[in-house]
Amino acid sequence: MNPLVLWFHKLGSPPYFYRLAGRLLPWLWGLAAIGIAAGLYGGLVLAPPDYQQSDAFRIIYIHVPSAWMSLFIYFFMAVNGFIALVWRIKLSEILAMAAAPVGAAFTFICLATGSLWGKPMWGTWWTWDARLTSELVLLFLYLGVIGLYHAIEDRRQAARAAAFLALIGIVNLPIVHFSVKWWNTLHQGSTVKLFGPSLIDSRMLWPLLIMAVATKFAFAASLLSRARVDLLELESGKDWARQIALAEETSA
Amino acid sequence: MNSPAPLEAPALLQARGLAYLRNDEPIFGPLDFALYPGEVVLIEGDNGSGKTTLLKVLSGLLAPSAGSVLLNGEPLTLARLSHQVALLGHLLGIKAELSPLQNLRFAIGLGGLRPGITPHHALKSVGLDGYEDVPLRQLSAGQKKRVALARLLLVPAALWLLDEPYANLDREGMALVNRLLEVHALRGGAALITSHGAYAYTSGTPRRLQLHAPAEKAA
Amino acid sequence: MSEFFAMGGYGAYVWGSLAVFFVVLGIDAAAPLVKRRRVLRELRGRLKRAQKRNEESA
Amino acid sequence: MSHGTALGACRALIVRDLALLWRRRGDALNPALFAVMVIMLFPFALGPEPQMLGRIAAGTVLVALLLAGLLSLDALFRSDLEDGSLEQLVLSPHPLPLLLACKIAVHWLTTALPLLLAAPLLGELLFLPPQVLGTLMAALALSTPLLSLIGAVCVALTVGMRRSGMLLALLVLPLYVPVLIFAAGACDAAQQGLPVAAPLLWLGAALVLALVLAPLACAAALRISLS
Repeated sequence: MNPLVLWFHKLGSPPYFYRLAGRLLPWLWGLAAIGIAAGLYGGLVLAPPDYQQSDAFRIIYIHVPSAWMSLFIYFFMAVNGFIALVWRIKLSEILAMAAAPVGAAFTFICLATGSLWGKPMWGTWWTWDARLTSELVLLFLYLGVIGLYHAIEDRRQAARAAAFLALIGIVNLPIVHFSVKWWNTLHQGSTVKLFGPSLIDSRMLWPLLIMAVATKFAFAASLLSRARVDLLELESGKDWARQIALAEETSA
Repeated sequence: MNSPAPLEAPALLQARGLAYLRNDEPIFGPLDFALYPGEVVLIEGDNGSGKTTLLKVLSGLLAPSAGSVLLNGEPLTLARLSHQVALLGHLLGIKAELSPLQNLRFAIGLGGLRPGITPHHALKSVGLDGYEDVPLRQLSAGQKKRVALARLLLVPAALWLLDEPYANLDREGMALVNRLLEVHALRGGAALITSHGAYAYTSGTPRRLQLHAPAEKAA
Repeated sequence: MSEFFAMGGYGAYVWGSLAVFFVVLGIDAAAPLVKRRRVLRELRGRLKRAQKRNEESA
Repeated sequence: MSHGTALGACRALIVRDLALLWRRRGDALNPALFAVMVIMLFPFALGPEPQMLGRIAAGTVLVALLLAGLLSLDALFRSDLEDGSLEQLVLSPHPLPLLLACKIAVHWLTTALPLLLAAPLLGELLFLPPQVLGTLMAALALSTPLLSLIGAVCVALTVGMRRSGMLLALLVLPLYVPVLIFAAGACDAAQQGLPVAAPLLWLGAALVLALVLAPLACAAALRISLS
């Protein structure tokens, strides 16, 4: 068999995935920490202040990567949900459901920092700006997926139902974005742009890119550590899970 | 289990390595058995041995975790649910607000009608003539069960899957179930019925299929 | 140095955002660890109960 | 053997659901009653000035009807699940999406249509400007079936849960946002004397799409929930 296909089969085996994820985790957390430290140092210290927004613009180093992550994770969740529904792969169910809380966390960060940015820039904590409003709807979509997942008793059935909802959500998301944008022009909302044209200075740009990469690592680390635990819970009847439980006890 | 009497006709229903897992815990299986026209097979087992789940899998309501179900030699898939299976579950699938006649008409619309029988006939054969237009709400539990049995007579299904058909019935009602099963078997139909053993199909000696609750896995 | 912390008068907002970021990600990272302890504890409890049952029946 | 046709099955289903509703006809007016009561709260909260109420009338009626529809959604499969009819429906040899489409249609006819008929009255209570009424009715006629269709998919996902009310709202409302925006946008345009065709056409397009896709999605969701 093709070695790549073989590797995928192996990856689908819970104990193998559990061990592999366990070995990757320290590296992922480490890379995330280094990346976030470097990105924030570049963003908060090295980058010059924006000529319009002065130092307040530095919030973008958190706000914008979080916004990217909120969409990226939703997409990741939907793709895994699709795989889980079509091919009934257990690992995909688990990955999709493990991604949801991480995505909700980034969406929340994006909303909170957007609000913290809006206060000095627009003078209010909240504005019905198209981007923020879509992000709010996105948060509700995440909460719906998480809520549905936890409301159903059978774990695998719950994962399939929530994955289905995630797929409906991904159809809905562009429609929401489009409609909110249209609605925004209708009501002549605030027009202050978060991205000024000034964001071309490379000293401003590279920390943003580093943060974008670092948050991906943070997501991967959180995802794998969640998936590991969920797998352990789901497979608690199996031998390998018992051995881990017993090994932990003797070491603890 | 005993191998069935050698019959030339193809198996109406065949299960191969059939198993169902919930949360990775086995509910039943793996099971191998075949059901031929004219047979009534009794599924015995304690509470929690997966009788109801087995019927749901055989009807196509649940997808098996392993193995396959063949109906007349062809795989049973959701897309090709046939007119050949009728399921009578714990929930009877009848509306308390409607009359027996209304309920049966709906069942016919959904499942088709066996030739040579009318809803009135069916109600008569389950001993409910005179109750055609009484809302089910006013009938007893046993009478409701009889309405559900009348549905089986009407739809053209060759395979009956009956979950605890004797529950809620008096002695006369149980005899009625047996009579219906006999007629159905003579007509070339087949039936799988579950029972936890209190009262069972008595005419002839039906084949039995024993389900055991899966052993506690911690052993 | 204090100028750096003041962030041109926007210190509360910038450092507030940073705090939100780290607090939320911290909770996100801690949640699976807490759940892991609970899952393992339950699993061990189940194993102990099964063992006890086995000894009794033996 | 007479196996019956898919059309026959649809007819049987519609006849049965209508007969059931006739038996419970007292409940049919509840959503409309709820909408009237919600509308009644607004003058108390905002004061009775006709000008102010007239400005928010269309949007308020839309939201009240949306919430009333949400309230009645829960009942879509509830009784069928409880008495086992839903299993029989899923086991029927006829295409499940088609049967579900019939069920949703009956549900719309009996819950949303009374609301639709009550809408002019509700508008009158809030001093809805007369030139908006036509647009409001058109927007409601297009958006209420859309809401029923989208809602049915989410109900199918939560079917079988005992306390699904709050969760259902969480699942449904984000999906309702675009519908509400376009319906309210049309009314807003009418109020300002602008052309209303564009948002109404968007709603119409969405309705056509939902008519095709929602029953399919609903059937898939139901199969997941019943497994």
